[in-house]
Amino acid sequence: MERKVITIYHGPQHPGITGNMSVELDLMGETITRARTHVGYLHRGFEKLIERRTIIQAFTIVCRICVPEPDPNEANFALAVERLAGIEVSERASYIRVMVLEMARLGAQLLWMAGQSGSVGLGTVGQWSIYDRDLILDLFEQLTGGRVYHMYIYPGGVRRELPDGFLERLSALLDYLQKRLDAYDRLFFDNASFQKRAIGVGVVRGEEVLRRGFSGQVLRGCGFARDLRRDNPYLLYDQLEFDIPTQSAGDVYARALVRRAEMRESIRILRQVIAQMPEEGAIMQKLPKHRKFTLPKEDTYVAVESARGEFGYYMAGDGSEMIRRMQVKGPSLIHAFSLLEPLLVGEELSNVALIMNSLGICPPEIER
Amino acid sequence: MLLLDLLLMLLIAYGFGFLYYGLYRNLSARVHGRFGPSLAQSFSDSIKLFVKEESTTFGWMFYLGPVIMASGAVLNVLFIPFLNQGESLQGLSSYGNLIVVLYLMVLGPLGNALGVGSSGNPFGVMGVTRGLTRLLALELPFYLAAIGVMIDAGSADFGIIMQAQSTQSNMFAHPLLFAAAFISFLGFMGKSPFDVVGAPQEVYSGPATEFSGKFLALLMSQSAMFSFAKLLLMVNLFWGGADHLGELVAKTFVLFVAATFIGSVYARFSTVQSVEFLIRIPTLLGIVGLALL
Amino acid sequence: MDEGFIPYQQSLEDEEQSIKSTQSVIEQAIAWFRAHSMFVLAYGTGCGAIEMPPTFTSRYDIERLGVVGVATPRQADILIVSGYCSPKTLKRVIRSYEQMSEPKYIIGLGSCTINGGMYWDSYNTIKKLDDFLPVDMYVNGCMPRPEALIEGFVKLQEKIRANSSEAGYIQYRTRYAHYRANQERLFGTQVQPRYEENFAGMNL
Amino acid sequence: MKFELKNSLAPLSALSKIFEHPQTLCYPEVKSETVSGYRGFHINDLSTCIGCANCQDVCMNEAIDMIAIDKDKNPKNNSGCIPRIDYGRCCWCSLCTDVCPPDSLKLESECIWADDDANRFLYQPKDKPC
Repeated sequence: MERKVITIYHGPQHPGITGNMSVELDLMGETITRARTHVGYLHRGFEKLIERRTIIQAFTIVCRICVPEPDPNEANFALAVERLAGIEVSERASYIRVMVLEMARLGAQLLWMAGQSGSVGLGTVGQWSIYDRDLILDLFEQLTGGRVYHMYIYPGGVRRELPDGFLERLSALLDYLQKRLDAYDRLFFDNASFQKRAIGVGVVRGEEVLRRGFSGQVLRGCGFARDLRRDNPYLLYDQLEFDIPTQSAGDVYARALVRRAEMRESIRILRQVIAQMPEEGAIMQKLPKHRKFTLPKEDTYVAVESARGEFGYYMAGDGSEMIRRMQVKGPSLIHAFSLLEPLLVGEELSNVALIMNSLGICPPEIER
Repeated sequence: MLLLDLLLMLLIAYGFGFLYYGLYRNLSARVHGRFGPSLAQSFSDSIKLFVKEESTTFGWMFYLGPVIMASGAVLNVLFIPFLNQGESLQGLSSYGNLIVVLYLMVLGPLGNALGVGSSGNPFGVMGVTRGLTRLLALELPFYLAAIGVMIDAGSADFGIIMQAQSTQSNMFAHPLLFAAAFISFLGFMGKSPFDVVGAPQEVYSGPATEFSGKFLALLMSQSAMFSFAKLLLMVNLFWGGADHLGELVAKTFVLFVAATFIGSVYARFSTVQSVEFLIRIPTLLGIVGLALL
Repeated sequence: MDEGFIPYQQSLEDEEQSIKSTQSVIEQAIAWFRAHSMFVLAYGTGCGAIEMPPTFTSRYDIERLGVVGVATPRQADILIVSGYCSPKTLKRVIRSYEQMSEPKYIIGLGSCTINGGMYWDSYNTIKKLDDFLPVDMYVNGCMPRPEALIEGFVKLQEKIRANSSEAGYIQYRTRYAHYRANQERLFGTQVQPRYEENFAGMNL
Repeated sequence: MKFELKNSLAPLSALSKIFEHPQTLCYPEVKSETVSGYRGFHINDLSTCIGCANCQDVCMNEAIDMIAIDKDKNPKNNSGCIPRIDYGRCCWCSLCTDVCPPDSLKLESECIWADDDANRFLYQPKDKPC
């Protein structure tokens, strides 16, 4: 008997999609026979806009490339400009940068937890974890003056001195979060109903992941301990102690467990940063004036480990005050096309949101 | 006199249904750590929906769906006695029995399937398919429990079933049957982990996807009344009914709070998983419970 | 020269008083219920989507005001356009708006909906949302804080209760030719069916 | 997968939350305390503004226009113009305040504004000394 195939669009306006994108699904009953990712809903032409702005002006726009976790973009941009222009950053500024990056990572993981639990209808976790993320954003507000877009990590250092008593407040928040993580374990990660949904779903095979350029939790969920903070250290990560958690199953649940362990590692790194932060030191290098700041005719590639995988910038200067070319490589592009499309085939419709969230697909960075 | 009684029953079911829905929103908000809306929020919602313009048309079959659902809920309320003694609030229970009520419980979802099918929305159809699949799995343990209760009381009549529990309620006399019925009751109430029908992350609002305005208000009213009917049914079958209105409110409230809290801490099963779960665990409990009778 | 935002709050309140006196009691009651029960379709067109979760969850809990999110346009009263729109998104936004039943309102979240925001010189975003759809309330900021979004809802409540003919959905019916012309200019030949057909039989 | 009773019952511990007081900030009734250094609306100290248009030059969104004012409050203001900000463009990056030579342009912590008319978002910074 021939069964009818219906085609539906999962998104862009859909509660189960991770942002403004859509997945075209061919369904036979509730089983997916073909999946195609559609993007283009968010394209703003960042890379072109950056070519029209001076270096200082372009700095404000890069954080908009990834909304849930803007700071890796700022760090990437600053690192690339510093490498091209030959600027050295003070140790204190580097520590502050590591602190900002790890706080942002923690916030992004909490936001991911809300999405992942929402995709299986466990709204309570999301209500709690978004609250806890807000506490991190409150600290960002005091430090940088911005809630979501911090525009804080700047070529040459960071823009503001730490407010009085900031490290104590951060330390208190870490104690609180440490306790909350146990509550999340009970309600979410160890919840039998979540395990029932997540184990054995969206399995990525171990052999292909390295060949196809996946990164982040997809790799670490398959048992590969790859992390740019360890493999290609930037800032001060080679002086800090942390583990790279891995799981071997490669399914949605393995990726969730990797993230659970990463949250604890972030707290561990932040505690070290608080202990080792130098008391004195400049936070900002002397930079040329706005229109005099030029880049030499060279190019470079820098990459940092974001909460979802490798985030890389290619940057080329041409001796002028503008950036000649900038290319952004986020983890979501590869995950949303070459991984998601084959992964969805054969799954049920119920698991689409589950798998998309576990891959950490973030549309704004797919299309810039 | 009977007419007045019936009207009163409907009014109580409607009022308490909405109050409980408001309480549900409030209590789950407390679990989330927030205040939640005011108790009267659902009333405001339904009044607003009743005065909203209606612009979609899919033919009269589409509009028939909510109407059949609402009539199913109304009949359900009328055939279940509110109190276990006295003359008032007995409704039509002397003309029907448990079997009629169990039959009427299926009417709503079937009517919904009729209406949603004519809208042609794939998500609506998918939601209805999920609903009917789940319904089949839900009914098996619930029927087992109901049969057990009927065998125990020797009758399908609500009055006799409640009389039989005057010394010890069925919940303690037959805990396995109660467990089976309670798990499928969670499913009937549309609570997690069995809320696969209208899962927003999967099929938008499921069967309600195409309904707006007055028909959405009708759907909301019927689901409020229907959940009160289900609470009543559980109280009558397993907790020996209620002597007066205060006891009724207390008993339904406890049951309702239990369902709300369980719903807010478990993840949603997929269709296959919930059918598998319902066929396996509560059905097994029901069969063992029947065997122990 | 007035400093800060032009102080017009007083004039708005006076106007509201005068409108209220012309409304009957039933109209006022209906407007009150509409203002206190708002079903929201939160379309995450851009960055603004990131501040929606805190607004709707336990930190700011907008459900206190009777605002609740729904999944489909059919059931929604309010459409939140959260940030810049590329033409491809705008098509879907217009489609969603036209599927909503009246009365319906739009909240434009963030500077991008007001005058282009950061992407004022981008080749792939629209600059003023008001050219294509009637926006009822703009919320200022890049990112707007959750408090700002709540402020937008509170002001929109006042506007709904005033029940004036300035409301966006009435504008969209009466000035449809204007909006349609702008849409056609942007989308070229790939336009959607005319909205007028939906309310052809209605009394305008 | 083996069934574990502990993992099925542990989630119920989350219900202890109902005994805690809700953590919500009730915004319209209760305003959260302002954070010093938050990047909100602009303020401009007219007694020190020199009308140099550095802020206009650095703004990548062209959100700042220099407009003429009737009576010049600062005798050193050679251009006779002061900045006006278009909040339909501004991204609150505070580059304009960084490049301000006399430090007259600042950001205050007030940042909430909603309006139904797009034309009202042209903002004349309040004259507040910083």
